[in-house]
Amino acid sequence: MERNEIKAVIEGLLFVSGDEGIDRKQIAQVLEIDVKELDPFIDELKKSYEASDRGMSIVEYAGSLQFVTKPEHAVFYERLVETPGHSTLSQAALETLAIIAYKQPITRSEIEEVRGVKTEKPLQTLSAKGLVKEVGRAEGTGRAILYGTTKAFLEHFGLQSLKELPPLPENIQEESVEQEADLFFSKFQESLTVEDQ
Amino acid sequence: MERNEIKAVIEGLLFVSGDEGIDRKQIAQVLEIDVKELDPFIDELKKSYEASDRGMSIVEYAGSLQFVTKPEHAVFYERLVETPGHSTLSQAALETLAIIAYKQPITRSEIEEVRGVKTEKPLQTLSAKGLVKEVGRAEGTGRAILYGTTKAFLEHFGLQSLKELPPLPENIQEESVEQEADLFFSKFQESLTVEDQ
Amino acid sequence: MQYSVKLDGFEGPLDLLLHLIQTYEVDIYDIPVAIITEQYLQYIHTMKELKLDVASEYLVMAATLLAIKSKMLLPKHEEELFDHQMELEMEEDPRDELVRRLVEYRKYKHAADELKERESARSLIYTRQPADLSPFEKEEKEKQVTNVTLYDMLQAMQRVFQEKVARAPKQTTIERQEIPIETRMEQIKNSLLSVGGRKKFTELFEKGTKEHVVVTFLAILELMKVKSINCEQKDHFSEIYITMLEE
Repeated sequence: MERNEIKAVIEGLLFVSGDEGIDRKQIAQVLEIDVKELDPFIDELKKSYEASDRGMSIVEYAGSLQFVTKPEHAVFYERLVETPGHSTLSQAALETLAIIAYKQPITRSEIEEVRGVKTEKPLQTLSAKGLVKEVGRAEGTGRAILYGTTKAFLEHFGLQSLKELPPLPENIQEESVEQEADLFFSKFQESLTVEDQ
Repeated sequence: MERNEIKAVIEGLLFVSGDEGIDRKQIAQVLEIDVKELDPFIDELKKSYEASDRGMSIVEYAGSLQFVTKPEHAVFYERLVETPGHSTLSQAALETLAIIAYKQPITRSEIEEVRGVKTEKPLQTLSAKGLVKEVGRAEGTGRAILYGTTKAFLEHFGLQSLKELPPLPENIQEESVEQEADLFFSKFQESLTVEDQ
Repeated sequence: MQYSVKLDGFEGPLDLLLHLIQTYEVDIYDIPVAIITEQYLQYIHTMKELKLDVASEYLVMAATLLAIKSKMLLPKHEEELFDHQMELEMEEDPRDELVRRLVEYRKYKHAADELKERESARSLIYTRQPADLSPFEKEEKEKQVTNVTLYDMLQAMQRVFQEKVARAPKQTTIERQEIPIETRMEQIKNSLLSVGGRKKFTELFEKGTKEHVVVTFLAILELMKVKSINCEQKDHFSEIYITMLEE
């Protein structure tokens, strides 16, 4: 693999892994190179982002690398948040809200199971905005907090009650049907190959 | 404002906007400069990302600028399990979408007339995926829902605007296309013929 | 056995007709109605054999085809009463409406293919979700939520499930026990032999799992192909019997 390509893919990996970040081991796995070989590339990339004409920098928290915006540009992001048309809930918060709305009462670990990622921050945001609240405690050990939506949630979305939530799209189930169809065809093609032998 | 800073903030804005993208007007508002002044900066940024050691490129879909990874690196990102692949649409959904894209605004019964089959489910799928939406009501009795494509449609197919849709072919010379279904049926019919003997 | 899944591979009667026109390499503007109708009906018949749900649209089209066919067979001698020139200008070809629909449908089918290509090109590029900008919100703004609709939330839910599906395969495929078709073919032959070489088709599908049904069905097709078994059915919709053939 060429040096330039390695550099480019590391940059792309940092970009696609978003707020979750990515650790060195994962990067090395994707590139199929040794973790130790990564260091000079990452150092070089970090350095190139330090320049004053660059908008992000690379930080490493708990072994996880990620792009973050630069503190000196904070004022611009504050303005962005205020521009008309900017949605005030992050995608993560929206997803979390949707899951709570449809599956309440629900614990944080159950939400995380559906989303596949940590959900602490979105839950904080939603609580701060008064859209979700603690509605009780789960049975059993730990007695985890159960979350549900609030009256403000209903008001915001113009709903009389939770019953007015639109039904979940059917194609959420459709995905599994398609997998079955795939199974069928892969089997079928397999049988064709057998026949050719 | 310094040139370097403008460049840096544009990069940062593209980064934080992710797949939602950001349009030139918003960027100009955040920077408090005139939209026309942006062009050289955006061009410069685009160009710097074209280098072979860069992982992203800047594209413009539906009037929004966004960072995307480069297609030639797709194989590496696929190795990251957590990254969801683009879900692809079924044939029924694609046909329905094609009819809506070219004939919008259009009612469901008009779509069904072209396709010759019921189109309720594909329409539901497309709405749920946010690729089509209700754009009004037809005149006359029943006041049927009129459907049109959305911004997400443009994004899904990487189009800048509806004008970029290829013209509809007037006369098609179809080369013989082998279909899985055909293989299937010929197998089955063959077996029926065997049985008839 | 309900395989109304996309097994038939056709998007409706028009799609099936286009397929036949292509297969028999006939001119769409001059369709040999008799041949196409016959083939069309055979497909419908096959679908029924497979106990597929044949949507009513297919049957409506079958009726249309038969109507066109009979119109085209109308006795020619009546036409002699008219001036030949007149007739060419006046008389409408009974196929016209169908041809118009087929040509129209074909345009969009083609457009759908183009979209599909674009979609797969698009699938090679990756992006990221917008960053969480809540740290940049001013305190007093924190309570406010604007520009978010129910529709956005539904979209978000959709996305969650898509991602869940995208994550899923790595966890599930390993635990599935695959039955090789060859194994199932042997099993079917043995089970036929054990009852004297003849069995009801439906008896081979006793184990209800989807994979078992699929594999069994494919094994039967394969056995027919290599002429190890024979299938017979007395009347439409009656029981199909599988018989072992001499090896």
